[in-house]
Amino acid sequence: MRYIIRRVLLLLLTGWAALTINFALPRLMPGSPIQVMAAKYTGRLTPSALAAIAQALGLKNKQNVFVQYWTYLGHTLTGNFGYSLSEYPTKVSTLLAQNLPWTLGLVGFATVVAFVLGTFIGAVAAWRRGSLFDSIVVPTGMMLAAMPSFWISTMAIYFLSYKLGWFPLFGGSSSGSLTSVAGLGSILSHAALPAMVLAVISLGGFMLVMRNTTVSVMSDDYVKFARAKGLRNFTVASRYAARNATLPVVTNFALALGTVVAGTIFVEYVFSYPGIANLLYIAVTSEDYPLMQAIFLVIVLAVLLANFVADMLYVVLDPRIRVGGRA
Amino acid sequence: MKGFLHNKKALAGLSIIVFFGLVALLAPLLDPYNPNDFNFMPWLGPSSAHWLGTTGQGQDELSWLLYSARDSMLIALSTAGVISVVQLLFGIFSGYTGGLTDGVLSTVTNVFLVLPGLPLLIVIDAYLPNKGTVTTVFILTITGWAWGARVLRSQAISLRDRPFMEAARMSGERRWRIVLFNVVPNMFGVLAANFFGAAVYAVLTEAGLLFLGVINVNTISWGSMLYWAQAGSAMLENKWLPMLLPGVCILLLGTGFGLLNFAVDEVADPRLRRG
Amino acid sequence: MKKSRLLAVVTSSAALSLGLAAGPALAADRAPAVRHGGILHVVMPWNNIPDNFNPLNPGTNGATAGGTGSALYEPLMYDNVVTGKFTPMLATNYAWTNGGTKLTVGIRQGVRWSDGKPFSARDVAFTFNYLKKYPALDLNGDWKTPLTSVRATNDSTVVFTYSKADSVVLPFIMGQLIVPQHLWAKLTDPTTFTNLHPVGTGPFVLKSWSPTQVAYGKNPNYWMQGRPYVNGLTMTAVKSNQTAQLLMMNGEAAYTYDAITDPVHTYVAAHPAWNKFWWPVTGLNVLYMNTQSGPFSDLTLRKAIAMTINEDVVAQRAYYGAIPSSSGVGQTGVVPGQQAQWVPKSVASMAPTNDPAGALKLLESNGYKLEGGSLAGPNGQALPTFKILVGSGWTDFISIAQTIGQQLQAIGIHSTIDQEPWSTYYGSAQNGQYDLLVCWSNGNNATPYYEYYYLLSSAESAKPGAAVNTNYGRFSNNYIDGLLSSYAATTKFAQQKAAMVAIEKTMLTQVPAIPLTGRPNFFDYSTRYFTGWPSASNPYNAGEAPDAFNGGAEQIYLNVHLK
Amino acid sequence: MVSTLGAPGVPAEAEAGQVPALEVVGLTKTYSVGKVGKPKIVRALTDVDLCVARKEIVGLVGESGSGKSTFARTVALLEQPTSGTVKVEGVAVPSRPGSADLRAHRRRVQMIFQDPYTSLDPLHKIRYAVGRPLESLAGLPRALRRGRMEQVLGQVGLVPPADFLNRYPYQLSGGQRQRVGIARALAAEPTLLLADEPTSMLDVSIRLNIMNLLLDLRESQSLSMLFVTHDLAGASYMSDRMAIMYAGHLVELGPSAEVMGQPRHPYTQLLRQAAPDPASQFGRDTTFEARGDPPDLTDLPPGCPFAARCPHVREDCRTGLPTWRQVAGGHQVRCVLYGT
Repeated sequence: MRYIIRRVLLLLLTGWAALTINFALPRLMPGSPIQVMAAKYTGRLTPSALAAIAQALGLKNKQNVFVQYWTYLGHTLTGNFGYSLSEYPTKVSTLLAQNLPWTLGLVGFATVVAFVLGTFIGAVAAWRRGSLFDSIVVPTGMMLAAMPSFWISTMAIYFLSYKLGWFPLFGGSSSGSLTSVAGLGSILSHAALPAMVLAVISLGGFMLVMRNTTVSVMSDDYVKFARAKGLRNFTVASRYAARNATLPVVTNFALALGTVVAGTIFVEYVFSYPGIANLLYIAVTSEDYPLMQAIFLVIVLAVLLANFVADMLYVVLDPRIRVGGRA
Repeated sequence: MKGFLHNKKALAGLSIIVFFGLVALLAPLLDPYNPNDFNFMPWLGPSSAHWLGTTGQGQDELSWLLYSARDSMLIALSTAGVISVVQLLFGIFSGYTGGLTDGVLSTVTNVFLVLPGLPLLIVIDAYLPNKGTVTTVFILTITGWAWGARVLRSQAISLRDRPFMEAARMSGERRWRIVLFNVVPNMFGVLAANFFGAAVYAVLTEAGLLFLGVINVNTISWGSMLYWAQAGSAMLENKWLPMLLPGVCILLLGTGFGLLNFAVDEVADPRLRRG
Repeated sequence: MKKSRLLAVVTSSAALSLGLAAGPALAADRAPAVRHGGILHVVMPWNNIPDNFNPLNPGTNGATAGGTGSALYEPLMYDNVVTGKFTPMLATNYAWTNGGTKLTVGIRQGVRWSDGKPFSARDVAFTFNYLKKYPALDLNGDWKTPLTSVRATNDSTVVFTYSKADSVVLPFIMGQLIVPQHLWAKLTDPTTFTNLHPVGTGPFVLKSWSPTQVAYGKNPNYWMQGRPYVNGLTMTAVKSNQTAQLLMMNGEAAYTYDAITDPVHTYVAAHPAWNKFWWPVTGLNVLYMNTQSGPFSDLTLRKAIAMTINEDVVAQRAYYGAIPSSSGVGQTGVVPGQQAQWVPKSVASMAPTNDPAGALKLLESNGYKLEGGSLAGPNGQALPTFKILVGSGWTDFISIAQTIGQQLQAIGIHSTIDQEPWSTYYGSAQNGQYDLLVCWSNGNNATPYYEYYYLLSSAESAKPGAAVNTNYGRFSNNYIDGLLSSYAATTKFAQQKAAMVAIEKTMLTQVPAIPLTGRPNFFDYSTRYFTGWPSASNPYNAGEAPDAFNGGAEQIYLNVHLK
Repeated sequence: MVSTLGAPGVPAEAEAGQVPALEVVGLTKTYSVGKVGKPKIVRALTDVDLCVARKEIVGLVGESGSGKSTFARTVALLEQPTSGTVKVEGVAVPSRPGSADLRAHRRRVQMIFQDPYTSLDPLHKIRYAVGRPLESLAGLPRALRRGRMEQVLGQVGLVPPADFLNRYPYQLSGGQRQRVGIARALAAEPTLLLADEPTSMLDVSIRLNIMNLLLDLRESQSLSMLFVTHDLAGASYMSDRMAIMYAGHLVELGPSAEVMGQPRHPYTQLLRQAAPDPASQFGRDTTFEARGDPPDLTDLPPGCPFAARCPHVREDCRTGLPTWRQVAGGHQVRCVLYGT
């Protein structure tokens, strides 16, 4: 119980700190969105147009920073993120609602595939330690983990989409209506390549972590004992070794979410995918504070919650923690 | 150390790093042209004068490719170095010292772990006025130190409770000397593994930032080569070499550092050691 | 904008009266057989298409969601900056009277809003008075000029009254998009109003919207008989330039506005018979130097730099020859399309040539010295390594900076490239925090007046430390200011030209800034399924973007038809 | 020095006016654990008095968690005492020692650690472990250090000493490592050695060797020693006097033969039953048959700490802590069963 309370407190503290950094960062950025806009229109907007835009965006009235902070906290808690500056006057919440499902689908699919495939391959490699299979898996995993996501995306588009024409070149779908059968097919065909790329680049990490934790677990006495007892290899592997090795992999997974987002930015950017990661890149480069803050917040909360769930999972799976605390 | 050299992964990783290290050192001698020379026709195909052809900017591709090893090695080693120092200090102050310091520092790590790194990088970069190597190392450090710091912290905590620390105190050792001669050397294995891990991170992330055009794309590097290939529509010009090769180099260098990371882990953790 | 402008009777311009006489410049009218039908696909590197079709809303996509200003709503007249012609749309004619303080505009009759309600001059007057009420909507700054009132005297006439004559407001008045009074009068907060069910006078009506695609169908009530020829229009947002380009190459879209890299060898080469581009130059890319303080306040150094830079090489590197350089007579800052009319032979003969050796001689005769590959100033101290400021991610500007940097080494000037995010870049430009700056010029128009005004006028400069509007080089010269005033003070072409010629000469002798290359509209099109596009030989518009809000793209929608 | 009843730790020699090697009076050590705002106090040591005379070996015996190691570590100043005084050769240790005080203290008091496998830094050679105290405590000039290192290694039976200087801990056996640990402690020539279960991690066959080595060193180096152990038989083999500790309290103190032959405190009797034959049994781990568990140190009852487990428990045991009672010459016990 003490452990759970400590975790909840930590969750709240980290959440608050992230919120505050989130608030401070854009305000530390140089320049203003108006200058971004002026630059974007490269002389095609007259100075009076810029002045009119600044007024409409509410960028002229400067509030006290503490008042802003207070308002920001209040708005964040109520989910009111205001208007996007780069897509004015679209509401930030509208943009989130439009873009979030795409990323969830893409990342969800890719991560589940990578997780299942990666842990399986990792476990087998650990079990057949030193075999040819293992000696292929480790360097391959290493290479996958060192794969620049933007590069593999670009190459995939060049060869598979552009040269061979197997996949669409860009975007989330080509049909206006997303609910029809054709729309669904279009969504799937558009998601296939970016999802595969994402899965491939996250596969390596899962493979290696699973392999190493399984190898460690297998040197533990109870696994040695189970093997000595003459239990069938498969039984030992699945019942004892794999189950105990999965725990650290799961917690790792929760923390790795933040890294997955980084990979997703590149993939969505290269594929022009209509997801939240690409939106974040756009928000950052166009200094769209409200949008940037909201997406940051969504990601931070997702990672925090995933960590919290993983911590709670630990409590359920590892009784030692319920008694004491972790060092 | 001996075990390390007998480790195949370590040898493979070391060979890759040494190879790129040599290319980096000898680049001025190996380069057929100055990579900053824009005076050739753009988008020439491979020929005897330009083995890999020219860029859309009129530079010799091969010269660029070779010279880029410098940037990546420099960024990888200096970032990994700075990150290691930060992590070490963190490990000592948070893990070894403990107490309130530990509480504060641990919270800081947790915050950095959940903040999305890449966007944070872009935002911080936008804030910094000078866009040099130092800036790049700085922002890579800010967003890259937290992972390994946790590992070093728990290593320091476990060291703190080892009896030889008390034996050292009984021998009349001063605190700083214990830290320097007992704590730090015993963290070295983890530190080395983290160092190589940070190098992989630095190589990949710097290339990614260059590809997005966020940091100075006039650097002669693989990431900027990809940036210019993309910006110059190499794909539509049917020039795939300038897209393929820099990526392969990044991949290889990353794999090299990754293998070293893995090997150090294996040597340092007896449970992962073979046989 | 404190400018004194005197009466300018624009109807005196031969070009304009021609445009009026011809009615809407519908070049395809002469085509023997025009096929109706088909859907025109437009693609743009937008992030999203906002679900908002508010033509008065500033937003950030150039004012409105895709197509709002070109498919749904119309201006009074379309101002073609390439030809200088006005194409009547909702207005049919205009006249300046009362010494240039009264503008009377005739409003087209028989026009209906797409909901069937009749359109009249009252809608026009309503729209302008609405802008007065909500300054945030006044994108053209119409009410920042000496405009005092806008009234509809009857259903077909609107009268604009000015407190003093101002000849240069006409393009802005004519370009204003008009909204229906019967719907907009009810709005409480038009600045955040999301116009989900747009009702306009334009050739199309909204059919469907998604964040990545909008579809438009024909407006059954459209006033121009038989137009548009096409049945509908789609606009697709694809996030990246490269994707837009790919779709154009594959013939999946027929119209985009995109600065394609090396268009001849990529886009055109894919299907030379169909894939075309027309990039009419309407502005400039300029190398700005801070003339207010620092080493560049010395004319000798500015001149030497201008002589050393080879603009032809710069244009080739940055734009692969798709955009003309500003070498030779282009150094006056007059864009190529205007040169025949505004640059006399006497100025053309002064056109400088690229001459690094001469530049070095000039420097040395003025006390500079080249020592060990580095240039030392008259005070004997070596010049510092200059930073060339560009925006990050703008590959053309970065290429320009690279090329200039390399060329300047010939006279011992060393430089690095300072690549900043957009806002920092623009902020530094405005605050004078740069050594050398590659940036655009402002004031694209049919005459060089606005170009010069924004580039050189003291009114657009500022004291050291203060931010300037558009005169990034901070050049300040009473002589130039006088010439600009004299241009506005007269309506006679000869006198206006004399003022421009004097400024052109000053550009060449004082080098307040160095024009590098033209800055065009990046109009790309495909003739695979559709024909009737604007081009250099048929410039019925200036190659505007689909999201332009001056009716430029509308001219395309009205003119293209199936092959 | 007052009467034996008032100061139970004082051996006969001290009464004769000789300054003891170690004199501890009223030593208490508490830790604060648990949540902020609601801390719990763990009483590891409660009011412990103990003296070790010159060249005397005192065995401190108790089960794990009884506070015996804490006592040694507090005397070594690895822990700060909460209250009480510690005097070494009659010199009181400052209550807030500075680093110079600490070094002066460690010059005289050294410690042998329990686990020879973790008490040597695996990355440093033996030379480092034995040499460092010579520099930082003894301040021996560099030229003399090597000779002293070899000398001290020879004293603990690591011969030839020169061979061992350049070895790493992993190249030594457990017994050899413990000898290095003893050499490290001896290097700065202390007068008092605190041996914290120095043999418990070693093979049974080696334990006796190490014990004999310590006994020899007492003679040759004129050392006083506190021998901390949970092994009654081992303690009686080693020590002149034995002190029995339970839950942070000393409960019985006397000459080894007395305590072994006639244990008085019920707890000592319990220990004694678990180790029947002292002659053959030292070295074997002894286990206790006890009714109940050792008390929770955060929640000590007001009376005798052993009351909960004591077969002879009486009503007055639970109300107040029994005073020390003299049962024979130098043999004292803290139990109500024995008359005042």
